[in-house]
Amino acid sequence: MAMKWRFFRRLLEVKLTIRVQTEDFDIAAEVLKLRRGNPKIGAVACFIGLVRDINENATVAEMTLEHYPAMTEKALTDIVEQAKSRWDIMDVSLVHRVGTLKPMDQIVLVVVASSHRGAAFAACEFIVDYLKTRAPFWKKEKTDKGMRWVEARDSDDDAAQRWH
Amino acid sequence: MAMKWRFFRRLLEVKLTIRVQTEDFDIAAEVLKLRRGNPKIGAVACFIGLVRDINENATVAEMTLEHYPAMTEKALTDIVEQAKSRWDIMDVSLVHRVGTLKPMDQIVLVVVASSHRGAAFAACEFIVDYLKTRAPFWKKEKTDKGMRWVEARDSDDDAAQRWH
Amino acid sequence: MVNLVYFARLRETLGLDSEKVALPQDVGDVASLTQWLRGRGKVWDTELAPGNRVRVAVNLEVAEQSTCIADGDEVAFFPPVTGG
Amino acid sequence: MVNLVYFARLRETLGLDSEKVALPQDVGDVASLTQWLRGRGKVWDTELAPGNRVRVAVNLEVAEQSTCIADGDEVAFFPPVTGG
Repeated sequence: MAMKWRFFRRLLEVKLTIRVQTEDFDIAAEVLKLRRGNPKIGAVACFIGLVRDINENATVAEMTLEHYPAMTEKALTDIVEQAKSRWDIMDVSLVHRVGTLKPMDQIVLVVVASSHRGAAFAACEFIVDYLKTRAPFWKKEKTDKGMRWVEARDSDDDAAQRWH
Repeated sequence: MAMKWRFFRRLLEVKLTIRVQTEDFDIAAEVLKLRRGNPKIGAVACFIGLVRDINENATVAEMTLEHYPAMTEKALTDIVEQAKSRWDIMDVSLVHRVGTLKPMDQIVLVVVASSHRGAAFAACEFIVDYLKTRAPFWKKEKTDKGMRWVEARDSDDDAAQRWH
Repeated sequence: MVNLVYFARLRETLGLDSEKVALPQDVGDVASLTQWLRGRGKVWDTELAPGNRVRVAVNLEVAEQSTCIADGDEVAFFPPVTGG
Repeated sequence: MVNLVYFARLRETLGLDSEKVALPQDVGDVASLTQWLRGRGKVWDTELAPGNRVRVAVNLEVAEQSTCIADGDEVAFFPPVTGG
């Protein structure tokens, strides 16, 4: 899965960048791309998800992320459209890695820019919660107990539910 | 005010970095410093505050930030200690600039690392809300209508209040 | 013909990542398609059993048991997602 | 002696960033210190008036009107903060 896959889209006035890639990403470059030239942005909220070395009581040596490419664009765009309809946000950037990753590697980045911090924080957390329950990605871990697919956690569903 | 002022402190097991400086900061470097070598971190939430070119209906050409140095360390440490007592967070990094800044310049960075995203988001937003109402920083704007001190907004107090 | 795709644990246990099938007359929604696939027996019956939290998407949208399926659709079967 | 420090708009309008003062006998808390400083008249009276949302910190901690002030303390006067 050595693909690099990306698309850009304008949702009304929101600039949306979504990329799914095997390569690592540079937080500062992503934030800069988002906010460059826009002096209306007063707040940027970011989330970075990382591979931990322990999960569900097993030591994780590496993890492989698989996704459903055709559905990913649609799922992520829907999530961002929902965020956009709820909060006054300007730009969103979302980068998700696939392929094989090791502990401490970056998995996902969500960046939301807005005039004010309340909207930036809320939309960023909303997108991450929905991403974890709606976007078609799956993790498989190589642990000291063998290979295993990561099980979805009910706490993720609960986190997404609270936005209803 | 060409000072660069910093301190590091360990609050129980939380690693806390606080810097007040005239220089700009590099988000990626700050995040990397925070999480380097710690495979227990699964989530990093960040906030970046930026200078906007319009505030309260006036065009802002530049802004000057003043602070009360002796109190800043204490105020910021208190804020982070409170966050630490409420959420299971691992590391916090807080960089606040002082001196003269222009629209699109970075003002403040708050980075919170945790095992899980809920704690990282909540603590990051809590710290930003409290920073805005408790830390002794003041902004003076040079606008098309002249120089003026920025007035505190009630919405900031409201944002801080909801954490009670 | 309908395009069926399988992901993650389901892809591995079923030993298949996609297939094109002609639907029988009486298969018109997610529930009846699932029932029909379970009729293949063995891992199909086990993996697609109701207790197994299998998720279904029809034409890239998350579907319910009652979601209709027609010729030309793409139907995906997968476990609850675990990205992010 | 007590160290008084002023910030932001207050520093500018009062024309002073710090001063050391000997407190009169009857000045023992934030309220009486403020009252005493207002007695200097002019901008002091205007700037430190109750409607003006002046914040006070004693020894680097946000203080109330009733917070005690003793010899050797540092008392800061400033407008509501606007950082971040």
